[in-house]
Amino acid sequence: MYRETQIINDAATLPSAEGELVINVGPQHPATHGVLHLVITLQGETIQKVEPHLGYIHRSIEKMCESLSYRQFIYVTSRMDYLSAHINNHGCVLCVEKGLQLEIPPRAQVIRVLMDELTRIASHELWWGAMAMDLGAFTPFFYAFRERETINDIMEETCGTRLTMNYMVPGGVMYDLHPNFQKRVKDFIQLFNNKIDEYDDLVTGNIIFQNRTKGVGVLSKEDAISFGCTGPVGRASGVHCDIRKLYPYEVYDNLSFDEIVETAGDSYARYLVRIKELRQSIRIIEQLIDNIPEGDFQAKTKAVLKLPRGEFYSRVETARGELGVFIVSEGATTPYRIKFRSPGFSNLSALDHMSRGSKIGDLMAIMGTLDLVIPDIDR
Amino acid sequence: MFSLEYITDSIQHWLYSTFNPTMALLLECLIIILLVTAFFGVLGLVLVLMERKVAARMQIRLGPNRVGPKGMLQTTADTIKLMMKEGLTPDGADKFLFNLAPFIVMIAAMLVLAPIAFAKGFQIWDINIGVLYVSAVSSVSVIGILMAGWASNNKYSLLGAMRSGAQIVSYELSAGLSIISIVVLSGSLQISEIIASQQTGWWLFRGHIPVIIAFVIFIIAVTAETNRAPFDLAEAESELTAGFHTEYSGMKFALFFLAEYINIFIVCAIGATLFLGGWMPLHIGHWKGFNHIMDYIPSSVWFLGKTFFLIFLIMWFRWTFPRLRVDQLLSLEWKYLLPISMFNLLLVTLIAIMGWHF
Amino acid sequence: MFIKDYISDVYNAVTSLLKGMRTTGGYFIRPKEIITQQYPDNRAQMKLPERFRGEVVMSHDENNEHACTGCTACELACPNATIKIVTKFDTTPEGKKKKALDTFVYHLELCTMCNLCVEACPTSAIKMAQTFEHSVYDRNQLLKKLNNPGSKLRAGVE
Amino acid sequence: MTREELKENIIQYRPNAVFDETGEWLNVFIETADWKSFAQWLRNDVLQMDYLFCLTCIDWSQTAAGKTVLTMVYHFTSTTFRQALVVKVKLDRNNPEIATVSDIWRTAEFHEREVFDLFGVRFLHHPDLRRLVLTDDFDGHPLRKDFEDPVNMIKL
Repeated sequence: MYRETQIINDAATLPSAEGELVINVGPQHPATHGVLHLVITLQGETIQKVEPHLGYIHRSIEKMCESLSYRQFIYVTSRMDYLSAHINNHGCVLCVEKGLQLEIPPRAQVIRVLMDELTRIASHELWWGAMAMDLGAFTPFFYAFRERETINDIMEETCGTRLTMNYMVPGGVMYDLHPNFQKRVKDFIQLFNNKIDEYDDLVTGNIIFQNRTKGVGVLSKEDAISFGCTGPVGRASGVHCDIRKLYPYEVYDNLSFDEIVETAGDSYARYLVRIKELRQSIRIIEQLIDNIPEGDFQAKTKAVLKLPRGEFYSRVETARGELGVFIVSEGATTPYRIKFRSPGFSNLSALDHMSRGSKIGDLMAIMGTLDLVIPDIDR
Repeated sequence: MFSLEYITDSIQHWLYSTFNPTMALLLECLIIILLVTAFFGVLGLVLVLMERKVAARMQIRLGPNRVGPKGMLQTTADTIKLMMKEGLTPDGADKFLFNLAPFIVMIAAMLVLAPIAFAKGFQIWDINIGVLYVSAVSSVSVIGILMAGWASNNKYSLLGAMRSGAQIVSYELSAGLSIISIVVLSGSLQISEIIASQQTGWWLFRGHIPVIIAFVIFIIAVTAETNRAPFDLAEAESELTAGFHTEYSGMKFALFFLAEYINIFIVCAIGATLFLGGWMPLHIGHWKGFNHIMDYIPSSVWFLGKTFFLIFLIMWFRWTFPRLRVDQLLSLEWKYLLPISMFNLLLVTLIAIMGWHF
Repeated sequence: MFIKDYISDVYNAVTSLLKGMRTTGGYFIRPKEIITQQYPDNRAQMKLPERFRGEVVMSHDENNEHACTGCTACELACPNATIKIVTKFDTTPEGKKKKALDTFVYHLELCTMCNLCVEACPTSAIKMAQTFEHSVYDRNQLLKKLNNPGSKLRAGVE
Repeated sequence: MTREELKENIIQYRPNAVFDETGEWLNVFIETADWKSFAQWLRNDVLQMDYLFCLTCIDWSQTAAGKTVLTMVYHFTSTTFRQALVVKVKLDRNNPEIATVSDIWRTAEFHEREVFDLFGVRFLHHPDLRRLVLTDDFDGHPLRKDFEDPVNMIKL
């Protein structure tokens, strides 16, 4: 088996036709935002083939979780998609709660949704800055970080950490909201509404940016479904795949917000979906911030959690798409098998299909708008 | 009116009266070489610092502020660091060309400095084909870039160099055409005469809209020619890591870096000379008093002020715009800039022939 | 018609570029909006929120007494084996032998600040401190003993 | 489409299908030999299961029931009917082989490579079956329950 794979591997990295050039993009490259390794075959500047090589930060989180208890494994999942750590944790606690058939207090549900949406904004902000940097504009990065810092400060005050919060616990959240939380979130909304128009001036309306992204990396609706593309990538191709709308969890079914769907399927559509989602997330936060119900922030749970024998699957919408948590329990205190269906993994698999025939510069635009987070892909 | 002319004249007078003519000429050359080299060093440091400060202000940061007062010595420290670094040469590289390339780029940048008038009567070589010389010599640097890209034996470098070649060759055209429109108006290729022709007003203001269009095209074209963002495809950090100078380190990298900034200075100086009147003070029609006050500002300040304004403009572009794609870069030149500047040249010629300018 | 489209294209392109330049230029002339924090200089004003998780510490009162009974709940809760509790047997005044804390070993280098140990502690003996400057030159310095030498269990804590 | 309709449709196509209805979604057990044709039917016929949202494998070797069993688990849903279906295929742990579905659902290409890498399941006719996350010369399949790596795995 090993010998066979070796031969295939060599054949894949050698130029197969006259005039082809094979370039390694990554694992250390300014545009891959992490340790993604792409082997691209070029004909001049035109891309013939993109072949992702994964595994540079594969930590086998699924294997690690098999030896951690149901309280402990949640913190590890923050390290998968570290930009939407809250939402990853949310998916896990939802799955554990499904197994335990726990009823979550309404206050905890609202807090969870608020945190999810703040995380989504923070994640999209970082994406916006990093994507603009991929396309050669450096300044948006700093503007994006200004708003993101505010969210991080809010998180720091309530959850204790800035990036990998581990704030969700089975049965609710770890602590109650900080007394300043509501005021600071309102301040943030005001700051954000003042600054969001700048984003449009600086990037969205920019003619160079539009030319760089329109018609680049087109993914048709059928292909998007077939490749399992979810989140903004799927929605930009016209697939209705927002888990918050399709399979509402927590309080999402009581909220009014729009599922942003574009039909073009190109990089610009993906960009627009995320920019519009920022405003929808703000809308959700505005609805909830004054209506946080009083009550417990955590349901009563046993000290040692044991899931009944069976299989449990929960789906949540992270900033990048659909995260599935699949727990197989044998009735012990640790999961027998756990599988994370991460959105980035499926989105990345469409990269080759999307970038064939485009230029190197387009590859950066496509990767930028796919919003890849490498630990999410490698797990 | 304060002028450097007296100083340069008196130095020349003293040299020729003390030594024999050959010796005096040699000494003059030596002084100029020293001056130019020192000027290069200082200019590089100042421009890099300026870029970092401008970028920082636009990006709501502070920028360098630790080394020296307000971070003034940051670039000096960086230069010392670069000088002390080991200059690596990759194993598969063509050693001779690899080491030669940064010097070619640097020498090309230095040569263009010759006909630029820094102040009234302060010019190294007032050659009678000054503008032609500038556009001819400035395109030599592309050879250095191609050489660097090829000799590095690195695919990123090669791609960057190829892009750079295509880019400089195409943008030379529209830069040249907009230079020609000023030549048509002033009727001379000599830098000093072009400046003298702007005695009554800068061409930018005298030449109606066509000259403004030519100015805009000139700025775009020279931004592309100096490989600056949004046309920095040859370096294209997020695509080609560092483009043609991926493999360079230490002082050889510093030479590329320095040459980039010197080139910016030169093209902006040319722009200031052609469109904004070089060292000529701002004169407005018949406002005698105003004109008189303007005359009191030294000519070197006028020249440097205009040049640095243009440099700021180019930096402003860099820190605002995303990068173009390589095919868009070429279609911008061939589909938009070149037709517009050709048509524009016709208009300018018409204005010049009919004498419609102010 | 073609000429009109061409000109409007150029016009729209230029205005979109100028809009972007207005944004960055606006920040250039408004240095008040600079958000840089000059970290080591602003240590005095910097105040971290009380929930910030910097490292696990054990609180001792003025009599050098802590509240840790050595029950190892934190050790069990920790996902990374960051905490190791060494217990000893004390003799109470009545002459009975009783398990007590000997050393609370804390590996800061393994800790992910997940707060599970603090949540698990039944006597609130440990808490999170707001320190964050943990870098040291030797990894061994990150191995900490949280209970002070000579400290003992506060009376009344079970 | 309700769960009952879904079940009826499957029974019509394959009367001897084995179901498990304890979980959230309908589970169907399929024989290895039938898998490919069943997958094609799922995708193209009445059910229109065009979205394969999760593909994984479970190693049952630590349970009493399945010393030599690996189970492939496919989670499907249809973007038209929105009814999820779980398909399970039992494999022989010592010689796990199954037909690929990467030609039907493109997302399976990567997911199957991952399963091949971490479980050692061979997908027949897969266009590019190589290790995905581990190096090509890696020995063993880490997500199998008997995988031991004394150097890198720390027992808590």
